[in-house]
Amino acid sequence: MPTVGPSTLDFRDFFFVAPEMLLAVWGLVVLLLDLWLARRLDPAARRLWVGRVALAGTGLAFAVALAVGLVPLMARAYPEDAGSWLSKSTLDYLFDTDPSLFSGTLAGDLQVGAFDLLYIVLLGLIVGLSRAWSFTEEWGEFLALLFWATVGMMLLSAAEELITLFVALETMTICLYLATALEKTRRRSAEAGLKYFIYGSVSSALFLFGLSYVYGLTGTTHLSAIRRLLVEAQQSGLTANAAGATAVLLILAGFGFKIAAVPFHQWAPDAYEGAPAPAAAWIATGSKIASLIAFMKVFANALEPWASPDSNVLRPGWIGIVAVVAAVTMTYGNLAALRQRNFKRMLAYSSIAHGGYLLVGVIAVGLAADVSRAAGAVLFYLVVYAFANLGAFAAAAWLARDKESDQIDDLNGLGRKQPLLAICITLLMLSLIGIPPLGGFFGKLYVFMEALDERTASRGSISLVWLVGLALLNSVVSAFYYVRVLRAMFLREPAGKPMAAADRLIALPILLSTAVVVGAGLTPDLLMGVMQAAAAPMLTTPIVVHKLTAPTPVGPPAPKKPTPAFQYSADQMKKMGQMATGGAGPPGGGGPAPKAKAGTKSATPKSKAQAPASKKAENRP
Amino acid sequence: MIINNYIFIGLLLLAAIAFALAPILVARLIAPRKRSRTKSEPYECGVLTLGETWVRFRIQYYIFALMFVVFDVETLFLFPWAAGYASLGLFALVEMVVFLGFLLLGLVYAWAKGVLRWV
Amino acid sequence: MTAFAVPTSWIFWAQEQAVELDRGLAVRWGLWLVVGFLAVFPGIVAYMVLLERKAAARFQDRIGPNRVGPLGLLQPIADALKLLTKEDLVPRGADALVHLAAPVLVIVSAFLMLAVIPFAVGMAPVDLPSGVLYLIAASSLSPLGVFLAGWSSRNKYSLLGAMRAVAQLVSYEIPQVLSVIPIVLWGGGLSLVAIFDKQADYGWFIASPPGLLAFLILLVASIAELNRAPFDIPEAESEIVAGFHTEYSGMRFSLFFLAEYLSVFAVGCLATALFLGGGMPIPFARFPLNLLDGSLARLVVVDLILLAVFAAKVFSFVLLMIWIRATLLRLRVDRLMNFAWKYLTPLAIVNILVAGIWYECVIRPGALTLGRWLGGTLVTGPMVAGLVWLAFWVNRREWAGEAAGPGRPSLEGARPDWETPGQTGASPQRAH
Amino acid sequence: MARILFLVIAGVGLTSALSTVLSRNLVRAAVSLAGFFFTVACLFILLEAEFLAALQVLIYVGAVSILLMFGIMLTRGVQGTDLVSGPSAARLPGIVVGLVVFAVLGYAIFEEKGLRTQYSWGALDERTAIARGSKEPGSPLRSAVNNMGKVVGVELMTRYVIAFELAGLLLTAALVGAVAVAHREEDETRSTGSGVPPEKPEPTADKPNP
Amino acid sequence: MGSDIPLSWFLLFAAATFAIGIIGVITRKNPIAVLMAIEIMLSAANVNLVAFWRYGPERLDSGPIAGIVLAIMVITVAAAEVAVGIGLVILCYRRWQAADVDRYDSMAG
Repeated sequence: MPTVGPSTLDFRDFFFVAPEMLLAVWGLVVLLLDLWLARRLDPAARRLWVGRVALAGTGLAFAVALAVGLVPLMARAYPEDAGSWLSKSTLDYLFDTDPSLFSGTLAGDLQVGAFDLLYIVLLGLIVGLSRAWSFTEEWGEFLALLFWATVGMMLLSAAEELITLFVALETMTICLYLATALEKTRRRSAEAGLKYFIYGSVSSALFLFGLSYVYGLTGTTHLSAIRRLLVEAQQSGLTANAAGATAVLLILAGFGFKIAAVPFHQWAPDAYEGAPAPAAAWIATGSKIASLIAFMKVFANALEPWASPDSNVLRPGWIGIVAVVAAVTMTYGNLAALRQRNFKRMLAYSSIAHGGYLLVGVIAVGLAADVSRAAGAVLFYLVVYAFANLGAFAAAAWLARDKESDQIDDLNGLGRKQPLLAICITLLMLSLIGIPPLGGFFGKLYVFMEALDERTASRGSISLVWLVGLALLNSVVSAFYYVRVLRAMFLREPAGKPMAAADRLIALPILLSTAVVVGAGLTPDLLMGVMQAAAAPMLTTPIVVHKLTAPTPVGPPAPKKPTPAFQYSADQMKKMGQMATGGAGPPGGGGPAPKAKAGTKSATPKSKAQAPASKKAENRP
Repeated sequence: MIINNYIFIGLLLLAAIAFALAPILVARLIAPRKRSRTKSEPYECGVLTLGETWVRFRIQYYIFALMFVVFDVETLFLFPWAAGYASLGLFALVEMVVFLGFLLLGLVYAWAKGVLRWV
Repeated sequence: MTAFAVPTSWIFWAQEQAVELDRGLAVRWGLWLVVGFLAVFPGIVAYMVLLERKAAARFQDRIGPNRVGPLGLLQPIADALKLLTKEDLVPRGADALVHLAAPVLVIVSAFLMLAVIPFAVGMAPVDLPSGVLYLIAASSLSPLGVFLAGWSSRNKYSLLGAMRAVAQLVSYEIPQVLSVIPIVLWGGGLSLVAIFDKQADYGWFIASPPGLLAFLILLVASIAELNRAPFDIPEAESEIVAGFHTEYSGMRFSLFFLAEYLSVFAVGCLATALFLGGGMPIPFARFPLNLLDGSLARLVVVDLILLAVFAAKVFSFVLLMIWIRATLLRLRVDRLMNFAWKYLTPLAIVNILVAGIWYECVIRPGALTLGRWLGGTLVTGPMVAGLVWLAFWVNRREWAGEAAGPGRPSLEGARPDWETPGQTGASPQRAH
Repeated sequence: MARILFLVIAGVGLTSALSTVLSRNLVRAAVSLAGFFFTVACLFILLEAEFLAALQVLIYVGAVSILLMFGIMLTRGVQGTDLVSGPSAARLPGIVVGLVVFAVLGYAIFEEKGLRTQYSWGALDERTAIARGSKEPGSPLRSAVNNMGKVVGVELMTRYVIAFELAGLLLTAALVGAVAVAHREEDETRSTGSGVPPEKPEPTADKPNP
Repeated sequence: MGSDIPLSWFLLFAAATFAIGIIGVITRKNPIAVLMAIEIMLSAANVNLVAFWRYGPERLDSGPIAGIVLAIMVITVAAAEVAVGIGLVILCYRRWQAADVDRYDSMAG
């Protein structure tokens, strides 16, 4: 019997989406405030005020994201006194460590909560950074587009279903196209925007065509359902499928563009250089994190049966192609970065190279026996990479503000003038290379260890040793262009216009990023533990169709955005129930995916460490 | 079947095209046809055409076309909502308030920005 | 899915939803196509032209055409013959194919709109499950035709006229579409026959505050969509030569003329079918429909009544259009565009939400009772009034005539809305 | 009979797509693009998705082609001829890549080992039949085909509500961003038209509105 | 009514249109022409989705109409993309006085 869509939805799911809703609404607030102030204040005062309101918005969103994260944890930790406060069904609802929201289209697990916080922190830093100097007149629009791009990123990394994933991807990229082109006083910003747009649209068309073939093969758009159908097909001995191969290639093209993997990277250098520094920072960090998480979800969760070589969809499975792309991306990124004079273009090629390293991590996830550890390693690497890149772009912004140019040589003599910030930038550069005491090293260490893990290698017939070797070689090569920045800062004499003192707005991102990078270096297992716990539920969210559950008012403090709590009269509920059966055809046939972890859904919360392992074993065929 | 209805629409389309072309063909037969250079000049109220017809237009044409596309796509979501509202509860109205709120504020933005003026 | 599928299927008007392409359906379609679309409707439209000229004359206290035939009744035929014998010019360098395709596209758009209107029980030419959306899609083809007409005649002024005409058509198509949405909401579906049945149960949709506002928005937007009366900037005589059909002469020009009147008729049918309970004489009564008991004679009688009432409503709608054309002045171009985006579109959007509230008050609880209707009116009436007042209040500065706000340029120094090469803008001309 | 109809529509569609890609004059390319969108709408009707067909005509033929033509007018002037881009160097590789892609996709469609155990796409000749004319609510597919507007409305509001609200946000962002990008501040520094190709008259100075 | 149209015919039409779109994207230099080619590619994907919705088995994990909802989202995204694309092209045209991609070469390397 086909599963009938819920004729109504469970309003508590909006509780988990509160940060996104707040950011979307706050984007409008900033936009209209900027227009209102445009007639009253001169541009500089207007920029500071609107910037302050935007920062307040990110602070609020941080608080809401924290609340969304903590309320389920506290309910699980103290079920007794929470019980007095929340209704029984709400308690059950909150105990689900891997809730599938809106009938399977979104995930609400720890990974989504953790990365929502990460996006909001990064957004706060970038908004602070963009207050440093006036690079555009459309000030409110620029901030609003950054806010809406963040909403797109948060929903992209939480999407468990191809339709929501596609719309979130497009929201994010369209906001970033426009943010790139807003620096209208410079010609290259318009050119960067148009090139980014054309490449982006072509690759989203390829991506969509791949999605249509996946929909054709499996008939559904939910990632878990696709996985279940592919596993069924594989068990019935049917593996090789040319349509599956073309779908994999086309989807890889779409994601390849977002991660700036080699065949689709031409836009990255121009976009990073042309875009205003804060927009370039958000493209380099936020867009890459969200795209990579979605990449992992689609390839390591939905298309996982086609991953390993024995699936011979195309001889080595998608692992083979991604391995080749990773190798070429790494080497091209590093070699091209060697001859860059422009700081932002160098950062662009370095982010392409880091895209290559991350793809190695995704291969490890595809092949790994213990998926949560491998995925945790990739998430760890992403967090450290994001903060390191953000600090680097803050330095680029500082350069653009004071010296109106992006050349690396303009950093000359920074060591003498601003020793503290120069040291921080050095630490960031060293972390990007992967020098031991810093977070970057541990990121690469975990990822490459996962790739070399003997169980992974044995499971797939291709050994990843050559790939890890190439990655290490690339890390060494990358040292040369990062060091050039250090040489400019410390060994060169300051030339031309001296760099003005970096005020709080530019210093904060650099200092905070250095703190995170150094902290991740000193206590890697703390961050790795969190990331591994976050990664556990990431790849297994089942489809749960919420039947009409009595939406009694939710006990815990309603977050800033009041979720619409409706009281239904008894007969109205009966009528809707009757309409649900009548209106949308008989109740569904195939039934929602068997809950992968029926075991854990019990009144008493099991300890988290034990639950994922058992769940993972069930899923692995 | 659904397609039956649309066969009629197809026939109607052909009939409409025939209805439009028939008089033109008839006019071609019985109307006088005296070709001459001056008659086929583009009509310029008697003034000879100044330079090639090269003219660039102001930006408000693009902005009005853009507003039209965005609000036309908005109706794309309004029609299914309106059609299916009977079997949905009051929550559908709240969702539509949020959706229309966003787009209305987009219109307010364009209005306050001053781009809606046909200067 | 008409509620009155009459069992005897051989009746020409009988409506079988999904019938194989057999003889009955083929004959029915043939009748509709030949009699309906190629004879009756053009006849109605031809005599509408005459009606317009007569009525406009009456408003200006003169008689209007009465030379040809008794009381001028043969005037349309005379016009047709004259146009047939006029020379049909195509300017040099024009894109011949597109130049011909533009008027055809506009005519086709008007014809397609009539294919789905339920004139009476079972008398809808074809009942599409997504009828309203088909109507809106058909009416959205005409701006494309207008633009192609302007561009293909390779004439600077006609292109400029076409761009302005399309900008106006496009701006007024949004309120027109948005004002139809409350009807779909209350009709519970997109099929016009379902809407007809719903209006039989719940009374005419115009008899509700949001319905009334929606009807007025549709009326104003349709007048602008047809380039008539206060909104006929593109065809105004004093405007840029003759707008987008400068280079059209003879029969091609008359096609545009014919298409305009055909769309007036089509919009009249649309408004009657959606708002005025098409064919139902008394707003809240089911009068002719309760006579139906399946026998053919009853059906014919009921259909005749419905057709007569439908024709009367369309006739009054067209008269209203003619009346407006004869009395109102032409709006300045920026006032015209402002009116679309700053009055009609916001009103139409918020009206949809008020319509949702009306649905919850009146239609959701079940059958229509006076108490529910009054309750709905009391709830939504002040809302609608408040909305209209708010729309005018927000634009109050414009009414006061002075430049709106310090930062904005007043309209005196306005530029011509194009820059020809070499013109350094020395003499700022008045905006026209 | 349906097959003949399909072949006619597909033929017209492919020729108009080709003429969009190859024709020199941009406005004629836009006209054939509008024709292509209309043929795609007819294909949707053949697939009994007539709600989508009406939307396709309304949005693509009604709005997108008008916007494209305005875009052409705003950047090319009256003729709309593609003055600048002569026969581009990348013409041959482009056609080769296109043919390769078509060959790969063709093979993928007709490859006999379909994913679903019993048939692949190539062998699928009959569409899942929906009982004709019967009134009682049959399978969801039939209710989806018969009154698609209603079913899409219910699905959009319940299952895909996040995609729906996000689409609203996407439209607002596109509107706000495009207006911000296209809006010209009065005191904006005017870029001098350097390196303007000869066949155009001397660059017209961008006069900011007063 | 003649036998039904086989699914593969629709898929072939979509594949051919997709290929034409790719040819258009690669060979045309004018950004608006590239934009039109991208619209052709997106419409090809739409035809695919609706064909799979109609011919596919009634596998309903994602509701009876997932293909159509995705097609509607594609129409929305395509319209938003054209709106943004034309805006960017006009901005570039105003900045560069020429509207074709090869001439924009201010950023080298």
